[in-house]
Amino acid sequence: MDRINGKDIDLRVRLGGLSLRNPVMTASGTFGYAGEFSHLVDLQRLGAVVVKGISLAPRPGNPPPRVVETACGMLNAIGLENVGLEGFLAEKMEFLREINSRVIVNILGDSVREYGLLAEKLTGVKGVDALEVNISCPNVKKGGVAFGTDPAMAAEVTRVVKEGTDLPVIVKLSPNVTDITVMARAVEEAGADAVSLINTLIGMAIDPASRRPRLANIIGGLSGPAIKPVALRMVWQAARAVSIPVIGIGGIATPEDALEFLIAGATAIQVGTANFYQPRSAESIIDGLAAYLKTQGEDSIRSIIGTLQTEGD
Amino acid sequence: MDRINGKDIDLRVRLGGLSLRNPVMTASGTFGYAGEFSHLVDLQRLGAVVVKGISLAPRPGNPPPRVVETACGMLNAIGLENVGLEGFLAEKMEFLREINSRVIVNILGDSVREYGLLAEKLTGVKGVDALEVNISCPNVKKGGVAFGTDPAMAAEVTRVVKEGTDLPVIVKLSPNVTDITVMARAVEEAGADAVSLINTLIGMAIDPASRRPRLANIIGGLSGPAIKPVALRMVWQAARAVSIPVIGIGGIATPEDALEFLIAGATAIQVGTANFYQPRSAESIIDGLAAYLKTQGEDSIRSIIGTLQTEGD
Amino acid sequence: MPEFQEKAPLLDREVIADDIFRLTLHAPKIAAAARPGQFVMLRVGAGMDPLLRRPFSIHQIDASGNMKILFKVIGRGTAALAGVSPGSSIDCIGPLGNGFSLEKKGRLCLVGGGMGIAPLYFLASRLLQNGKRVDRDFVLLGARNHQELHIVADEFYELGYRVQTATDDGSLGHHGFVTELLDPILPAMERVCTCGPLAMMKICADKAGAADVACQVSLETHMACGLGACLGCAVRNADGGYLHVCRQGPVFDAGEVKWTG
Amino acid sequence: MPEFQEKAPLLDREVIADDIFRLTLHAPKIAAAARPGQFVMLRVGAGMDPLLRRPFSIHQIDASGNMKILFKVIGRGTAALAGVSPGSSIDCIGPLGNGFSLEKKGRLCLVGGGMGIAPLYFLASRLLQNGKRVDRDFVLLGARNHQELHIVADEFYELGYRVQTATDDGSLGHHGFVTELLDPILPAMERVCTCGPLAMMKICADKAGAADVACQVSLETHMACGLGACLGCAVRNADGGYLHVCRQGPVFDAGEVKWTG
Ligand SMILES: Cc1cc2nc3c(=O)[nH]c(=O)nc-3n(C[C@H](O)[C@H](O)[C@H](O)COP(=O)(O)OP(=O)(O)OC[C@H]3O[C@@H](n4cnc5c(N)ncnc54)[C@H](O)[C@@H]3O)c2cc1C
Ligand SMILES: Cc1cc2nc3c(=O)[nH]c(=O)nc-3n(C[C@H](O)[C@H](O)[C@H](O)COP(=O)(O)OP(=O)(O)OC[C@H]3O[C@@H](n4cnc5c(N)ncnc54)[C@H](O)[C@@H]3O)c2cc1C
Ligand SMILES: Cc1cc2nc3c(=O)[nH]c(=O)nc-3n(C[C@H](O)[C@H](O)[C@H](O)COP(=O)(O)O)c2cc1C
Ligand SMILES: Cc1cc2nc3c(=O)[nH]c(=O)nc-3n(C[C@H](O)[C@H](O)[C@H](O)COP(=O)(O)O)c2cc1C
Ligand code: FES
Ligand code: FES
Repeated sequence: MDRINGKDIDLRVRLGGLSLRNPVMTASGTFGYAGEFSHLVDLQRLGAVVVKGISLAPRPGNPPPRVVETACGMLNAIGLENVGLEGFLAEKMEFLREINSRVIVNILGDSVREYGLLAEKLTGVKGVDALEVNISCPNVKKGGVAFGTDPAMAAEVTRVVKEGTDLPVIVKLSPNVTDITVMARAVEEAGADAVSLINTLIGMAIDPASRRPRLANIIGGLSGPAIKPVALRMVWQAARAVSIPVIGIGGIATPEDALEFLIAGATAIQVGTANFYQPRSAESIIDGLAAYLKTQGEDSIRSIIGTLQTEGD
Repeated sequence: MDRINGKDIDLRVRLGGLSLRNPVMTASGTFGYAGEFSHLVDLQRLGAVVVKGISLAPRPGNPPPRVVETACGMLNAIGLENVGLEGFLAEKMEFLREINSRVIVNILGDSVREYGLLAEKLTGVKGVDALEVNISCPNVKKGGVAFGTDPAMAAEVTRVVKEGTDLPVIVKLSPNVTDITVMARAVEEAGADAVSLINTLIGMAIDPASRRPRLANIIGGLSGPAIKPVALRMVWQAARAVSIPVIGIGGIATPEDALEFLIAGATAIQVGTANFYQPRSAESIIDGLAAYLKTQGEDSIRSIIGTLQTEGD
Repeated sequence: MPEFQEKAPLLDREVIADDIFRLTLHAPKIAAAARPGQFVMLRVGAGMDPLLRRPFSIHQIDASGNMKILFKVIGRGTAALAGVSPGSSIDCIGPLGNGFSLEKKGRLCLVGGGMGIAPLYFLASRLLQNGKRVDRDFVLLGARNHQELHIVADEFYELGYRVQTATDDGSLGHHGFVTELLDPILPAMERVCTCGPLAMMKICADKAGAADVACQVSLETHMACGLGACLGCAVRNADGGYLHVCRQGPVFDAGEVKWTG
Repeated sequence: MPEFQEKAPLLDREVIADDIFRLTLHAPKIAAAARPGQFVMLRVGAGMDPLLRRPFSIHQIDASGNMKILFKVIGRGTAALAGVSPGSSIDCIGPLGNGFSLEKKGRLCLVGGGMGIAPLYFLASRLLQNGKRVDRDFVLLGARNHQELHIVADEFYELGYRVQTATDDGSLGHHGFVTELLDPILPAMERVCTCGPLAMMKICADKAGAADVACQVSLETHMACGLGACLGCAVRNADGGYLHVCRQGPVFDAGEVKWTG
């Protein structure tokens, strides 16, 4: 139960085997390993924290510049810099175990085998509540793109991860595809417990004065409010295509944004870029969801999910 | 030559058989049939006007609401409302012949045959300088989407249009695909004289209070500055994949925006949504391109096209 | 009917109620060309968000090229507009749309609800200027409360119209709907012009229809351009087709419109 | 090192030059925790565009919880910031980053160029507060012209430092690069702290290196979060890896940084 004037407003949701105290998570790569926000955000209020994508070996990431602001959005080409699995377990898990929130580990690999190994090694680690499989990051030339845009490869990764773990497995989809429902169904059939979407759209920016790309990597991932309409459309399509829970991501910054995704059929949502410019976004969304339920005369957030009215005129 | 302090700054570009006094056009559906802007814009300064998409028979369009504002963008689901070919020829062409600018007619059909008929009937019409084939509009369930996302169908439409006309044929691509280069190459091989991209991304918005979609059509096309990074990336990819000219479209509102596309490899650009909120955008872009050339010490816009520097660090 | 784009200096900003403001803009070209019922598209804020212009009725025009708009804060655009301080300029496009009939003959009743009163004042004053006899014409104005209404109601009164008011809270005039004031008056009228919430205009249209009185209504709808280019401002017409509010309207004969809901 | 988020009332806004402004913000928590060289992330504008916060060095702190920032208008964010009027509040997160060494021993030379002078003032005043002897320490300040520099240069002078200036147009002090002032001074120094354009800091670093004088530099880079979360603020380190400016910096020993270009 969420604390709001002591009212019994029930924000709990269930993602396959994973129950959350509310549907508001922080998105991978936008909330570090949670400690970065510990002075600004009441971490234990969050439905879950999804940590920065972890690979087997540490990765240095891309050369700078890595970020650039765009109209109501930003491009990033971080290049999946991360401390690597061992570093993560040694340096980050201790803190994460203490935050009294669900911890979902986002994993990425260059090969199916790496995904499988990551899943195995994270299984049984105290404090890890679920895995989110990043098959969609556009920044690394090797692997990333192909897994996320080819349904067969996405299914293969899903299967191998599922074989390697008994943790709930969320597969995170790339929006850079012709038909998101094909991808969603492919990973559902391969055993995914949930899908999350969207990862970033691939974009680019150029500095006319120097005639150089603004990102050293040339292209990068577009995130923020600019992409919300695309994300919402894909979530709505995916939610109608699969029967596993869908987690909505993309430009969510306010309670109204979150509600759009829940109404479209998302069981939970993730706040990404908004953490950067307004670290308390997730908390204010949690408050706003509870307030909305009151005005709608509902007592459970679950009665909002997927209630889009499309009939009539 | 463009008029700027009498300087010999050469903004002319060539799209296959079509020469333009400058690379700045207005995008289909955002500039009506030009007359709507005649009191606000000096039409004869424009490189070209692309008129609202024309179908064989008039179309009433979608029920309202048809437009909704989003973060740095807008969604539209006009539903390809248009006066139809006969109405266009009878009511609109006379004015368009007088504007002393290139006129490109955007065409759309429900079948390959309709595209072919439109091409035939527009050929030889005085004042029509080129055709732009809209295979990408996401608003009409019948046809639209499939042509724009299936390379074989896109090629088929292109071939039939080319057979029906000796006008330069520009094929307008949809961004809602996994790999834009596949589409660009398919229509190039089928004979397109140029490609233009991007049409709108498919998006959606919901009103949480009513739990209804904000567009009666549920989904609509996202345009405006929000989509510029995606458009620019696709234009860059397409320009490297094909050898026909590429026309850049998507969120262009300022000279800097236009330059990004030209530097990325576009031979010309189209201004869309910006016409709505700043009708003089195209004119100010033309002025800005000339001014940029001066600061760069170049005298022709053609020496800017495709000059993105990606080597080194 | 040419339209103009002007960077109009903001000369005055009146706070009518907590969330209602009246701006005086110096827009001489637009003011000179404007007819009652027409509107302007204003660019609010400097950045790309909010992106689109916002439509506002032309509320008052004076001989020195000034134009007033009267508006309520609804969302981000109107909030930004309310924050503009005198001395700055606002980018305006107008005058747009068709406008009300300026017929001088016959008794007329203007019915305005909420911000729908804005264009009616311009209509009322232009009719007077044009030499219409207005002392037997009615102006019925509805709002939430006294604060929202009294300033503009007085201005109508000063023109010489018979002004009646209705408020939701009874703090000025009739306690109830403005349309309830229509019944005793309607039989003597030849025309009704109304602007305000759709439900209110529908009641006006129904009553006028039943009494066989002509009725013009001014519609609102989301607009991307205001120029007839985007085709975004469609509303259904009586025959199942569409009307485009920005060019064919915003003023329509009540019979042209499909009244749903 | 906790950081805080405060809605800081804007108490004062000074126009230093056409495009340079100094804001006084009441941000007591940030001010109390701040160390010289640290920065704040400010939210500029209310809407979603510009989207990201902007980083600014903490320029001055006083005992009543006020914090000054000194900035130049570069683009949309700083333009919006320059337009904020006293009485409004600005959403601040800070203090962020590591900060300069507060070593009291040894002679010190501060070298600031352009807006790089901002954090150096906080450093200079804090060192004095901490009891450092500063009358043999130098402050070398460079800018485009007199107007940009003279107010802040005077403030350094009042602290008791030996202040030398250089301007591009010769309107104040040395006509030329500020780094040219370094040569005669450097041999007597134990440490150099510099902030300003990269090219300027590189020259400082090179000269300091050649003279075997310790050198701290404060780097700028695009930042999405300032909190260590986005990993967007990477710069190359001397070993070919990356440094994260927001958490590991913005202040680095010159030797840690890879100096390109
Ligand atoms: C012809 C015409 C004349 C108008 N005259 C007036 C007037 O004189 N005074 C006044 O207070 N209001 C008037 N309106 C309504 C006014 O345009 C809206 O209140 C305003 O656009 C809301 O903008 P926002 O950013 O504050 O709201 P938001 O809800 O944030 O706006 C989001 C989008 O919805 C559109 N929108 C929201 N509400 C309306 C609405 N009621 N009508 C049309 N578009 C809307 C906005 O233009 C914008 O594109 C008029 C509308 C039209 C069509
Ligand atoms: C640690 C740190 C301290 C700084 N302290 C000061 C200071 O005290 N005074 C001052 O005037 N400036 C300072 N800057 C630079 C200042 O942050 C930029 O000038 C400002 O962000 C430009 O924003 P804009 O919207 O006006 O420019 P735009 O060019 O429109 O900004 C677009 C994007 O680029 C980023 N950006 C542009 N220039 C810079 C830059 N030089 N450094 C970092 N990001 C940039 C913006 O933050 C934004 O994300 C500092 C930068 C950093 C990293
Ligand atoms: C700087 C940055 C880093 C990211 N890193 C990751 C990552 O490591 N793994 C991942 O699955 N998604 C990553 N993402 C994608 C986000 O989790 C999210 O899917 C995307 O940003 C869209 O949501 P938003 O618009 O709310 O930011 C990253 C996004 C940003 C902006
Ligand atoms: C209201 C509206 C109507 C449009 N109608 C058409 C159309 O009829 N044919 C077409 O090919 N594209 C149409 N488009 C797409 C634009 O031409 C353009 O490709 C797209 O809006 C992206 O550019 P922008 O971001 O500059 O608007 C329309 C766009 C808008 C916003
Ligand atoms: S608002 Fe664009 S056509 Fe009417
Ligand atoms: S700015 Fe985000 S990690 Fe440094």
